[in-house]
Amino acid sequence: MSAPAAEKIFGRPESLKDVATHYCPGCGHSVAHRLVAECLDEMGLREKTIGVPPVGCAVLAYNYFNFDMVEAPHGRALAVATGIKRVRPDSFVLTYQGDGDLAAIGTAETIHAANRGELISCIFINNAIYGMTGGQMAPTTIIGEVTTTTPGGREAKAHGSPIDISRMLAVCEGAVYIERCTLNSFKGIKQAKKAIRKCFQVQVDGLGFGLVELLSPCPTNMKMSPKQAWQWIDNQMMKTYPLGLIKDTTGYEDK
Amino acid sequence: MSAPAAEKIFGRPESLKDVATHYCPGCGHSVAHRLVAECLDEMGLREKTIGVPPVGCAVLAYNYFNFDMVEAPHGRALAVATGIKRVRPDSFVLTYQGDGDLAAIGTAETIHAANRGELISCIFINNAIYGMTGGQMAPTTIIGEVTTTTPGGREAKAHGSPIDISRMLAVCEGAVYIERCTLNSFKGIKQAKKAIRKCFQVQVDGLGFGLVELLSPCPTNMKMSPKQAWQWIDNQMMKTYPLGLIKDTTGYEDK
Amino acid sequence: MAKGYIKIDRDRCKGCHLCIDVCPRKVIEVSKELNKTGYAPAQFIEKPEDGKGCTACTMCAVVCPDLAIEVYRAK
Amino acid sequence: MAKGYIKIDRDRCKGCHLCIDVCPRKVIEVSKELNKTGYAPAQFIEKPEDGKGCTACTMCAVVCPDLAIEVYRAK
Amino acid sequence: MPSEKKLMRGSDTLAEAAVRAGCRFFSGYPITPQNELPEYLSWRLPQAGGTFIQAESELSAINMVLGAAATGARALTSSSSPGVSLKQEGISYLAGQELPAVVANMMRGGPGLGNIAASAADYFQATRGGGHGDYRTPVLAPAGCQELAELTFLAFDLADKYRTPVMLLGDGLIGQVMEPVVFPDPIDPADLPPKDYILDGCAGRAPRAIFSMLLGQQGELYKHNLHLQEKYEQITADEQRWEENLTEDADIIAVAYGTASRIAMSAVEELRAEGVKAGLFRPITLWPYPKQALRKLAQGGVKVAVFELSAGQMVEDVMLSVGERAEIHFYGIPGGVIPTPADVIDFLRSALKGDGKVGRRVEI
Amino acid sequence: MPSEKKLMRGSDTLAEAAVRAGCRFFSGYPITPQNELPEYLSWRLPQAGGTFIQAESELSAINMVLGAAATGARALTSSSSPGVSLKQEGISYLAGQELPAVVANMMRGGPGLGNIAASAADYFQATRGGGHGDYRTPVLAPAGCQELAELTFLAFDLADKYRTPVMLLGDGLIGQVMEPVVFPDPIDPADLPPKDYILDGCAGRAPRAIFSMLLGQQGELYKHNLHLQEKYEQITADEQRWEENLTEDADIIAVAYGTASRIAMSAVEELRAEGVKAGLFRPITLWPYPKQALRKLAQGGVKVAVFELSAGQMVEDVMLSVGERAEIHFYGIPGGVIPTPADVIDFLRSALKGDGKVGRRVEI
Amino acid sequence: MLVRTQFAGFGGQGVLLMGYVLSNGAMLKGLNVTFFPSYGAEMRGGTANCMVTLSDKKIASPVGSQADILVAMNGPSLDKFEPTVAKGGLIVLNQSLIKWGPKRQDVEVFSVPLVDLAREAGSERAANMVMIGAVCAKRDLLPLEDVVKGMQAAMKGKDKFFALNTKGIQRGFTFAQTGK
Amino acid sequence: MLVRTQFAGFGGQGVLLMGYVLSNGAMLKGLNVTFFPSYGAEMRGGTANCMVTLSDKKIASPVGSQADILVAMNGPSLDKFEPTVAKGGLIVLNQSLIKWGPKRQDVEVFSVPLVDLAREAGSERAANMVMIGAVCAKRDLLPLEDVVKGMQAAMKGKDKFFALNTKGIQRGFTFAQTGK
Ligand SMILES: Cc1ncc(C[n+]2csc(CCOP(=O)(O)OP(=O)(O)O)c2C)c(N)n1
Ligand SMILES: Cc1ncc(C[n+]2csc(CCOP(=O)(O)OP(=O)(O)O)c2C)c(N)n1
Ligand code: SF4
Ligand code: SF4
Ligand code: SF4
Ligand code: SF4
Ligand code: SF4
Ligand code: SF4
Ligand SMILES: [Mg+2]
Ligand SMILES: [Mg+2]
Repeated sequence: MSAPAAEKIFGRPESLKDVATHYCPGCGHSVAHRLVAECLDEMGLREKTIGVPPVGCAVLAYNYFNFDMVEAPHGRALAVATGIKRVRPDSFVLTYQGDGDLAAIGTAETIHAANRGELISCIFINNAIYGMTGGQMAPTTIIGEVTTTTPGGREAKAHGSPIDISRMLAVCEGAVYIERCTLNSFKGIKQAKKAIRKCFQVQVDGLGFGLVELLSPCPTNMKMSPKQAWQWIDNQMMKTYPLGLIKDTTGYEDK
Repeated sequence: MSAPAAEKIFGRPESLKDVATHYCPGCGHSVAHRLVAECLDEMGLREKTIGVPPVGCAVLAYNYFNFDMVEAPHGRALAVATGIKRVRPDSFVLTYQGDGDLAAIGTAETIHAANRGELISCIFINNAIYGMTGGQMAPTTIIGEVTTTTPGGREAKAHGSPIDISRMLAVCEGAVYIERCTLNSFKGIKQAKKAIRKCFQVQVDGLGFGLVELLSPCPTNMKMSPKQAWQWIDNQMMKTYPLGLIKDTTGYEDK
Repeated sequence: MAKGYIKIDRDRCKGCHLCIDVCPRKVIEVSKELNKTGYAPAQFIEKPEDGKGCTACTMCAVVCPDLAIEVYRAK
Repeated sequence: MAKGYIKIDRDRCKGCHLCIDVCPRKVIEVSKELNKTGYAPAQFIEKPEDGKGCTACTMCAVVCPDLAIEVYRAK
Repeated sequence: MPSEKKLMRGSDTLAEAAVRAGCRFFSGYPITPQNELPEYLSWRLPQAGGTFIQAESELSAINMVLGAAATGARALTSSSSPGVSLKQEGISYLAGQELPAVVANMMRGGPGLGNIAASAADYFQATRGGGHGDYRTPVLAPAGCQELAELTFLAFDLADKYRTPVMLLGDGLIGQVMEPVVFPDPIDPADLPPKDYILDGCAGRAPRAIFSMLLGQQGELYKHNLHLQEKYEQITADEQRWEENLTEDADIIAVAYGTASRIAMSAVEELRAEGVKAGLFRPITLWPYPKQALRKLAQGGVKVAVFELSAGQMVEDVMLSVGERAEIHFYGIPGGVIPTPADVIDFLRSALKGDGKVGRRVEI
Repeated sequence: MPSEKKLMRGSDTLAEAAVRAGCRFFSGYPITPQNELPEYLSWRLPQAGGTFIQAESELSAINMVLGAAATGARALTSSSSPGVSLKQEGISYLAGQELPAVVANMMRGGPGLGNIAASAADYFQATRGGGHGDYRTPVLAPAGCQELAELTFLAFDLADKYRTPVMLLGDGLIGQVMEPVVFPDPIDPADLPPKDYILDGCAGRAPRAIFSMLLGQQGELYKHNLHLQEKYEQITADEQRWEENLTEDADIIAVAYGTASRIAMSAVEELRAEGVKAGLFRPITLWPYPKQALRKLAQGGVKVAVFELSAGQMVEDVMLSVGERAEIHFYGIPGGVIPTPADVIDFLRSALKGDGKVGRRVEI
Repeated sequence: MLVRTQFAGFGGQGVLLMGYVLSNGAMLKGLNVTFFPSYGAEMRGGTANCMVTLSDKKIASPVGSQADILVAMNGPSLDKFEPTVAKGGLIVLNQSLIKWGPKRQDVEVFSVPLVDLAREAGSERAANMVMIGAVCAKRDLLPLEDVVKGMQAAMKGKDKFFALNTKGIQRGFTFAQTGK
Repeated sequence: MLVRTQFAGFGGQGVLLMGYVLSNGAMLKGLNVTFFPSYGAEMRGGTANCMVTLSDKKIASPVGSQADILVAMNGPSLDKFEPTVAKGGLIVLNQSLIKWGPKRQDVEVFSVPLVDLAREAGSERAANMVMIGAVCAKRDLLPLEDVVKGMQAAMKGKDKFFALNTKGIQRGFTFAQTGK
């Protein structure tokens, strides 16, 4: 099927190694990885980047991303990243965190890094579940969602309500850009990439803390096909987590 | 100066032991203790109450309050209180926490207890400082405030901005009542008492998590006279932390 | 005659003097003698010069951090 | 003639079939043979029945989680 | 009436045994290899009228347990190595406040994130107190599901008896293996002896306070510590547990606990089949360590061969027990690799020969 | 050029020495009795072009240090007992990821909240790893401000040399006492040997990754652990430090470290003045423990008298060093009471007589 | 008597269930049994395995130096576990997926055309039941009725599968006993 | 020579500063010195104390079994520390606040009318300087100029107090040497 005079218009970004990942079929992590890599490539940041993947399904991200990385203990990504950025202010520092990591065990680290206005870009993969450990309730698990620790579905009274950490972070002065996007559609992915770029720009411009929340399918733990997982995000998850800009004090001209 | 036919109209509530406290002259903790005790008395809750003072200047509160209490490790008051309330849902459970405790080391515990909508009443003493350890910057320390770890005054860039944890908590579904009051005036103290009563009522009625934030003078660490400390709250602290109702989904008729 | 009076527990008082500031009738003053703990306590002026005296408004007691003040209303 | 075409890396493909769902031209299908890892990979339909074929819209590649698709535009 | 025999996974066994032992409160945070335990309790505890909370972190979990214990509930938390490290402050508080609780650690490979295979490298942490201050926690090390069920009951009993946190020390294998289990009779929490220190509201009595800060200038903390030490001496005197297998006539005695002891026992059996006089000493309480019992065996030229799923931690207790009374050899597998009986056979043979090929001789 | 002599508090000494040793990153959370240290660094580090961060917790602090260390900075965190318990997971990660850092613990009375007086009850935690997994950290125990200054330099050097977290173990007294100090020459971080593992962006080289998870089925974690153990053996062989005072002709040798050793030395001096042949053995590295050095002294009927500000922790290392070569006596003061030389004199006298009146005989 | 059986294959092949059925059957027959599954991240990448140990005496180690029987449901599993089989042991192969045989000469090899047999039993989804039947029959681990009892215990509450599964187990027994 | 001096009093009385001045003076004179203050929560409730140890040899313990000198700035401090003074030791009293004497008979007692002397020196705020001067003179701990040097080192940057403080120290010396 080779055509002599064809132009490759979609291929692998340099910031991503040419290896297979361990992610399950249809997993949003894989897509998010690519978007991050594409943005770094396009912005020429790869060689300045230090990434911090904490524990979660993406703990092995250092096997896939083609730049410097250090594993953080579960929940501590933003503390580790703070140490890095303060020592090397010229580096581009990003964390790549799951919802359990960022909004449960790491709540304090997340909020205080944002509150300090650390010049860090945070990619927040909200799949409403603890992926790596096998599908327990996450702080972001939505009401009614069945998980291995909410076998009857999450109930607000017994298990608490899904946490909207992005909106909480918006209260922090130091957080200047927060947007919620999704990875369950072509359009969503396109928009997610725009948001990631903008988030990175915020750090490059030294404005403050930036975060992009990505609604992300975890077909394995939802016990769904990838397609069903996409639909579930549309029909269920977005009700709890409406897409859109949550905070923007960057002063950038709209895009 | 004894007058035969005089009526005592202000005295010690039963929920407070008749002992001297270790608090410094003019300290807001002492006032807050009394308000809590008065409300418990008035609402007939003393014998059902279990209080949780974590580490901070009020760690010895069990020496002053006249009801059951358990010391919590620094920052963990709301986790300890959760354990108590879940085992004894008929008890009245309150935490009494400093700003360092509640909004720094205990951030995660605070947010998740609120988010779970635990039926707990939280008294939050915001004195913008770490009192017990000798005046280090607290998460709530305001911009420009001199502390032993911000000798040049707090700067947003280096130290982060003062955190408005009450507004963050308002994002949590489970938090149904949050109000900010102050202890630096007669009027303020009166209003604070009203808020505490309402907060307690929220628990009695099983509505969700309630919190009253009290701006509180720490003359010792501010290196001010009690009067100056009062003025400082008026002139400085309230700019960062405006008084008033922050969230109320109780549906109570106005008070 | 004064409508009320207060009792100050000298040895509970920590000398913060907030009561003195808030008293609308200015019927509280700083004692010249230190108390047991070494503070200069507040003391009630039973017979103020203007003859008006305490109204039992409780403001002093409400602001007193150390519960050193009891307020009585004359019947 | 088709404006473009795609290449699917059979062995990188994890058989999620999201590309098949999004392709507006329906020129991707499930392969009958499993790949090395045991998944049923997607495969490109070079010559679809309606004769229109791939437009190089990249939708399949954008949604592909495993970077198994490269898109080429005919020049 | 004991339950009927059921094939059960270790984690589920612990969970079910806890409920039957009267535990009515669990709080934990997911971590492999013990996730089945909270998953089981997430439906089982509510069924039994108890509370299951998935906490936002291990820190929160241990402190919820502290609160539950303060109100008198039998309370459990569970985790695996990194998560247990995070609980150390809380365990120290529980010890200082003299509150009973059971903490399960299904150890995995470390340090750091390590891996999720069975390991036993948290022995020091468990037996010496990874937290701060002079405290000790009884540590029970089951070697199989049936014993796990029984030791879970014991853990809650010891916790209440001595008002202390108790550790159940398992590992990835114990957590995951399935074996037939018969559970002891269930205990109704209402039938447990009342506790006179708990918080339940001060109606009709003076208020109580539970705390660990003792600032007094009269050495209050010192006195409290002497009290704790007396308690620990009592536990040391009364609560040592161990098992001896084929030790009477042994030329070499393997010392191992938990999963390692199972593997070692297979090795001992195979060696016996070949006529080698091997035996096994299996500590069940790691603290208090069955020091005298082991010492008694260390005589008459017997060799002591310590086998651990670690780089060498329990071996210190063996040295402190045996002293120079017998030759001590050590073989350890750190880092989440599960060895086979053949590895242990090689070790025991090498130790007997003294050729130093597998493991090493250790000396005080 | 060394500094001029200045009267300095221990906490300030550590802080100033760290800056002079090239430390450019500190993160910590307030806790008595070491608050002066972060307070000092809050102005001193920025002055030196470094970063001071008051973290939101000890957990965050140790992990900020992890990040700073990963980028190559000499990094310090400091706390006291409960706060150090919270750092245990992070320390285990640092060990697993082989990142250098210095962790200071100014121990206070425990367990739980305890009190803020000098104590030494975190010996086990420091020397055995309160965190999970098979790791060890070098532990340096200064006995005075001048030594504290020097050991702070050493701590950073050892950390870099062995790519390991190093603990500085002080206590409330060491942290608060003021003594004249002369600081060694300051080190410019730019002059330190380059580190080939750090993260500074992959321009012109392959990307690097720093991690501790080793899931591979080929025993990757096992191999990593063997590597770590080799390193620890190296440290054990090369880095033992101790001090002997009046031990040559001694009939009784006190063994004590840190603050306890100061008190013990006063006791020894007073006893010598009375003609009693007492001496002092003072371990400076608690891990690796100066085992052979102590053992060498344990002969000819000398008695070994262990004195600790705890209920008995280092005494295990003494037992493991001395074995049955000498009589070992122990006297411990747990819980934040500072004993006086007179207490130790009583103990040494009692141990000499063997009347068991103060302290107790311990035996393997 | 002490028999260790290693089951290995893809995640979707019901590998753990085979072990679980065998374990339950053995327990119900009064044997001692241990079942040790692979778990967690080990299972990512789609592989699964477990070791079942049966004995009439107390079982010391739930993991063995060697397996007496290896049940290999796919090629990679055969490659991985072939070396761990004891001399004279048995390797049972899923012939439908494994096209090449083991390299070992010192073991017995028994190939089972799983997919075909399962189809005969009613559905491809019964393949693992066919296999467990074949294995038990081949080495006389358990009589047919105990395997069926084990299956019923293992799948408690999923009664609707009992009939199909029983057929699968029977088909495996028949094949092992008759070679067809 | 090894002298341990215990300073004790209210928080506001400059107790720690006295010890710090003495320590600095001793160091500048070339002596070995340790200064151990009370700290943290111990200081709540308004009390403060510290122990200064001076020696021409290396100082072993910074805390002693006994104090050679006790400087008691108020009654409670005297009560608390009186028993810790060595036989034949010295107790220096702030006569302006302590109306009763120590119970001990085996120690020397030296009462200093601090407030009066400080006023004479220029201000009540120099009371602690008067005291340190008196103590140093009484037991010949340091010559006047070394105490002054110590004060200057201890109060580095606060030069405006030097003159008053020096006068205070001098006044203390004079009182100790002349009894008036
Ligand atoms: C201290 C600690 N606690 C728990 C774990 C186990 N653990 C690993 S990842 C994880 C949660 C993963 O969920 P999330 O952060 O949402 O990431 P995902 O896998 O869903 O992408 C947990 C609980 C751990 N490694 N360390
Ligand atoms: C784990 C731990 N870290 C630190 C401390 C020390 N500490 C005690 S109270 C406190 C902060 C007190 O500030 P806040 O909570 O605002 O209470 P306040 O004293 O101002 O009322 C700190 C840091 C501790 N006890 N435990
Ligand atoms: S478990 Fe979920 S989040 Fe993890 S790799 Fe699989 S699909 Fe992705
Ligand atoms: S230090 Fe501040 S908060 Fe603490 S008791 Fe004194 S005035 Fe109150
Ligand atoms: S307010 Fe109370 S404590 Fe303050 S001076 Fe008046 S009586 Fe004393
Ligand atoms: S009651 Fe009112 S008038 Fe009377 S003393 Fe108090 S403040 Fe003054
Ligand atoms: S989207 Fe990618 S991985 Fe999924 S089926 Fe298509 S080519 Fe395969
Ligand atoms: S590029 Fe567009 S048209 Fe072509 S295969 Fe992909 S989705 Fe279909
Ligand atoms: Mg997740
Ligand atoms: Mg505060």
